[in-house]
Amino acid sequence: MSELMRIGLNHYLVLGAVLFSAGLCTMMIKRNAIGILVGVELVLNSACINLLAFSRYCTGLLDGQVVAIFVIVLAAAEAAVALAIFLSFYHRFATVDVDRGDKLRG
Amino acid sequence: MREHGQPITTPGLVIPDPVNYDIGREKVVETDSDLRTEEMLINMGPQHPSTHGVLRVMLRTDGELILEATPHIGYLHRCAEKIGENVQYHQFVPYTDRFDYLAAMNNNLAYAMAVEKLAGIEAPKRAQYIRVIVAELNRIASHLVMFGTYGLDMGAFTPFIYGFRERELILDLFEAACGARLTYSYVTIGGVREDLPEGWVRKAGEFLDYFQPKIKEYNDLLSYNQIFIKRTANVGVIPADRAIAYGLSGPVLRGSGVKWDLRKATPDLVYDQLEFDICVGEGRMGQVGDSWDRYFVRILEMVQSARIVRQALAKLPSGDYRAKVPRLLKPPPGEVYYETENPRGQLGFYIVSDGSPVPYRLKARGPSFCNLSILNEVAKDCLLGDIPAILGSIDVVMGEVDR
Amino acid sequence: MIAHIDYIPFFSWPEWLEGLIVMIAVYLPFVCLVAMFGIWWERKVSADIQSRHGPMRTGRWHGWAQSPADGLKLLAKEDLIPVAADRPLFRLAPYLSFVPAFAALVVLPFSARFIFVDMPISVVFLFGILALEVLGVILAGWASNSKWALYGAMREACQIVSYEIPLGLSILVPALAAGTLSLAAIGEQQGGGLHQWLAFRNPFLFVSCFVFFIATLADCKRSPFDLPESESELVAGYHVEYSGMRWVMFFFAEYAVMYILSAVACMLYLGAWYDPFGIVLWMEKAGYVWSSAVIGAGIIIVKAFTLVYVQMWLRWTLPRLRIDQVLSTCVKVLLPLACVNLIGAALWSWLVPAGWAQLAVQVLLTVIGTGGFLFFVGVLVRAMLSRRQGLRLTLLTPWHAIPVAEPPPGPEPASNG
Amino acid sequence: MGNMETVLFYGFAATALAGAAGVLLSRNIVRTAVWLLATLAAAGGFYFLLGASFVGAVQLIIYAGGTLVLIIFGVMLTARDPRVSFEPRRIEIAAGALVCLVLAGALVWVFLGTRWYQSPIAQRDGQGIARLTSAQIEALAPGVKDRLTDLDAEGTANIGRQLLSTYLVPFEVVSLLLLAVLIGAAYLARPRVPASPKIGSGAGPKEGRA
Repeated sequence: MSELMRIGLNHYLVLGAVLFSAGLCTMMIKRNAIGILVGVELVLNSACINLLAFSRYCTGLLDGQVVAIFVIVLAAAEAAVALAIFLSFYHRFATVDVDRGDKLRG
Repeated sequence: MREHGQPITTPGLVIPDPVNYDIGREKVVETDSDLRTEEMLINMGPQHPSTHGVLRVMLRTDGELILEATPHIGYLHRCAEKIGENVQYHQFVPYTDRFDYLAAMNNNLAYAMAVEKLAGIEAPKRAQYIRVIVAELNRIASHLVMFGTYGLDMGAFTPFIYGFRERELILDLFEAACGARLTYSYVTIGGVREDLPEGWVRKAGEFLDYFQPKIKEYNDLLSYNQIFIKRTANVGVIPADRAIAYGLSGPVLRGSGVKWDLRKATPDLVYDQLEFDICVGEGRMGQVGDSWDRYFVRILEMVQSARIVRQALAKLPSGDYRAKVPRLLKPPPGEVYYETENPRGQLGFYIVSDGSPVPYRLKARGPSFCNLSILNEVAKDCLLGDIPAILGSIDVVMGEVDR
Repeated sequence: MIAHIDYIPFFSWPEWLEGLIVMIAVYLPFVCLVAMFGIWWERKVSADIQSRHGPMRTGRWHGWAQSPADGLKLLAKEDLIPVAADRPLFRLAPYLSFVPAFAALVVLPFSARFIFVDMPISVVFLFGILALEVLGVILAGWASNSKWALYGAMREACQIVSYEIPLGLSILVPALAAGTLSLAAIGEQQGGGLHQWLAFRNPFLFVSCFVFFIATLADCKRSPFDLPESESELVAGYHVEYSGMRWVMFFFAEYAVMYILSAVACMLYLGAWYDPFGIVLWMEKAGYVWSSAVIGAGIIIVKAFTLVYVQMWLRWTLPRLRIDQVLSTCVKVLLPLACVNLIGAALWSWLVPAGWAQLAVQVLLTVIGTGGFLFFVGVLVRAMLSRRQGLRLTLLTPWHAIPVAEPPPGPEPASNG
Repeated sequence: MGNMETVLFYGFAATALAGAAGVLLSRNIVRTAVWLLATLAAAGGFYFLLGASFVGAVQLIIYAGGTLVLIIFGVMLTARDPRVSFEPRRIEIAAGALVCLVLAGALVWVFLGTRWYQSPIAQRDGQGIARLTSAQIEALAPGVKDRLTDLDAEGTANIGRQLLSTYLVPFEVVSLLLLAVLIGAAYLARPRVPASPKIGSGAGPKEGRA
């Protein structure tokens, strides 16, 4: 019990793993492109949590924080591009259902 | 159902040219098969703060972009013209108040002049001067409302209060003259209903002394405000030829640079004895005929109207204020069409008499109705925020559109 | 209030409990008071600008009780939720809008002693929290399932996301000059009189102050950037379907954010809790700890409300911009200006040594700033005096004062139907 | 009574997991985004708990204030899809759930089974960061000693220093990437047709007659 109450690295790692799986599952089941994007965000967040947890409990240096900032910035960039693609996709196919976008016609 | 992924192909659309409508030569527009915009239909009105009453405009939008704005009217229809065929000539005067309720004096005037022409009556000189005075004061009052509400449409709240503050003083004058503050029925067939009360002339002069410097204040507050100019200049441009083709009149027509004013073109009453200028849009802030021009023509007209009133007050003769008109007026059989320059344009009455006490046919040409017809053409490919700018600068009164 | 609590990970139980009590007992009433006073004051300011009186009846003295009375009325009002609305989101949205405004206040110092949570990065945290407010607005617009509300939400999203960039850059400029991201630490550097205020430190900070203020106008949806709720276009925008207490939440959030951003502007640029003459700093140094803290808190509240007044003044004077103009103002004017300010301020602190040149620039900017401020105060006073005259409206002779003369000669009217 | 960190951790964990579950199970895409907000906010809380308050604030600003707004914005722009609810097939759900459960189990098993390296800098007491004694600092490897940082007050400044020294190349690459994204997103989302179709589809009048 005291193991559970005293927050340590493992707590964060387990949490990150669960969030990661949830994100992955979201990416797998959702057919709405934006839903998939949301799943990606979940995965990235779980990675961030891991980075910061390792940074705090293992190295004690700031590298984890710096990389986490990179991740957050890149996630924003990725969301912007993904949404632009979805909009383009939507204009062409009138849907954001990714299963419909398998035509490969230019 | 089309197969998924196929582009929607809209069949060729037929668009009648609203002016040169020629059934044999319809214009067919082929739509681009790649055209796929996210369109949304929005109902602007009949309850909407900037449609100035119960106008309903269907907006077909692509995001903030307006593709088409179709006005739908009739929410204030009260069968005024049909009523006109069932009441006696004198009795129709109060109905004209309800046409353009912001300029009831001018409505009364147009109707009275039409009936007078039909029945061959001439109003006495004093009555003519009084008519000019009240008509021009009402023009100022009406333009003040436009000034205020246009500011409101553009998101500036304060001009509204300022405009109404000054309008209140005009209404006080009218109340003193005829007892009413909105629906006057003051100008009647043969003259005016009552003579001006004692001290009215002096008080009207005092009002002008107070009012004339205020116009600079309006210009400082709204007309020359950079944001206001950005919102209205180059927005809703009506070129002169389109304005004429659509039969626009009043400040909307003059805003497009057309120097046409019935008070100068066919001077009735005593307008030919008074000095004033026709104000036209000059495109000072953008193109000729943009919303700013239409707005500013009204500001300039207030200056001119004040000038007219001052002259008329000085020249006001004594004498009868009303000609002898039988209570049961039976004009000789015939027809008449008479137009006067209202604050919103040319209000015309077409009256057919069969010699009986009631008109055989009474038809009105409402300036707001005709001016509104250009909305469809102007409010195209503009932004949602431009709709109030265009609508407000056309300045319709729904009572007159729907009648 | 507590002097100095370290930030969250190092809370221990009693301190945490104390913090909760302070939140509920001090900050919540403070937010509500600010909002209610702001609403009442806005009505009075607008009335003053428009030659009216505004609320005068409720509570005898200038209608001071108008806001509480409105609150009671709104509490009793039916809470309407449109049938087609997304009910959970519709309910959630007002809280999402109000809570960030409330939470942001926590890191806002009132004076050197009155700091509830002192974070080393409080200014970043504050804007992080305030960034959540936009989600409440967007969700409200979406959940209402009304096209007008949706338009409001879309406009809000565009506007806030764009204006956060110049806003963030304008925060960096004073942070750069002060060398810290802590609001309290930035504030502490501005004590020694007017010329020490960060806005007057160098020309870039001076310009940046205006950029920041304009961006805050857009951030709290104040005129001329009030597009998300522009009534002449969108009826009421994102809160068109709201009524009763939920609507009040949006209103409270708006006024709370107005106050918070104004207070932040004071912290960052306008001398924080210090007076223009260095008296509070002298008191702090002389050991009058509590009295200087109380006076400092009073000073920053007065300063913040002065800026709130400017916001109101602008709202009741200016028309509204169009959405494309709003965005182009951001991208073409504010953003380049903010970038230039940031680079310029960095270069300035690198190149200009602290010496007579720096001091001369400070004094010059102080004179310009003070002159501008006094000019506008003069304009206001003049306008106020002329409005007083206008209100009397003795311009026209009253009817009873006009002597009755003989009626003009003329025959009786023929008939008087 | 457990300490504050424990309580906050479990609070945030509950929020994050609830959010993740909501994301996974919600059918409505806007609600999915709102659930994501819960997870993002809770993740921000974790960052604060982990002593990375700057990253936490950045998370709030960029993720919650920027990315999520962008996502909801995208949802609104594409929400007029006739197939609003995208019902996944049962087999898809089953496969997804299976894969993810297996993956989660494997990850947890690996994580819990590993003995992670713990640097002396990271040793701390329950209440916060232990300040190292000068003797301990002397004992550190030279490479680590140069980059020795605290995780609190000076952390933000050190993040900045690291960004412009150790991580300068990634920093520049990211800035280039952001520029490319800016241009690319604008290019991708540009209107394909001139935004002024002058055709009347007849929708307006028809609607009016109805």
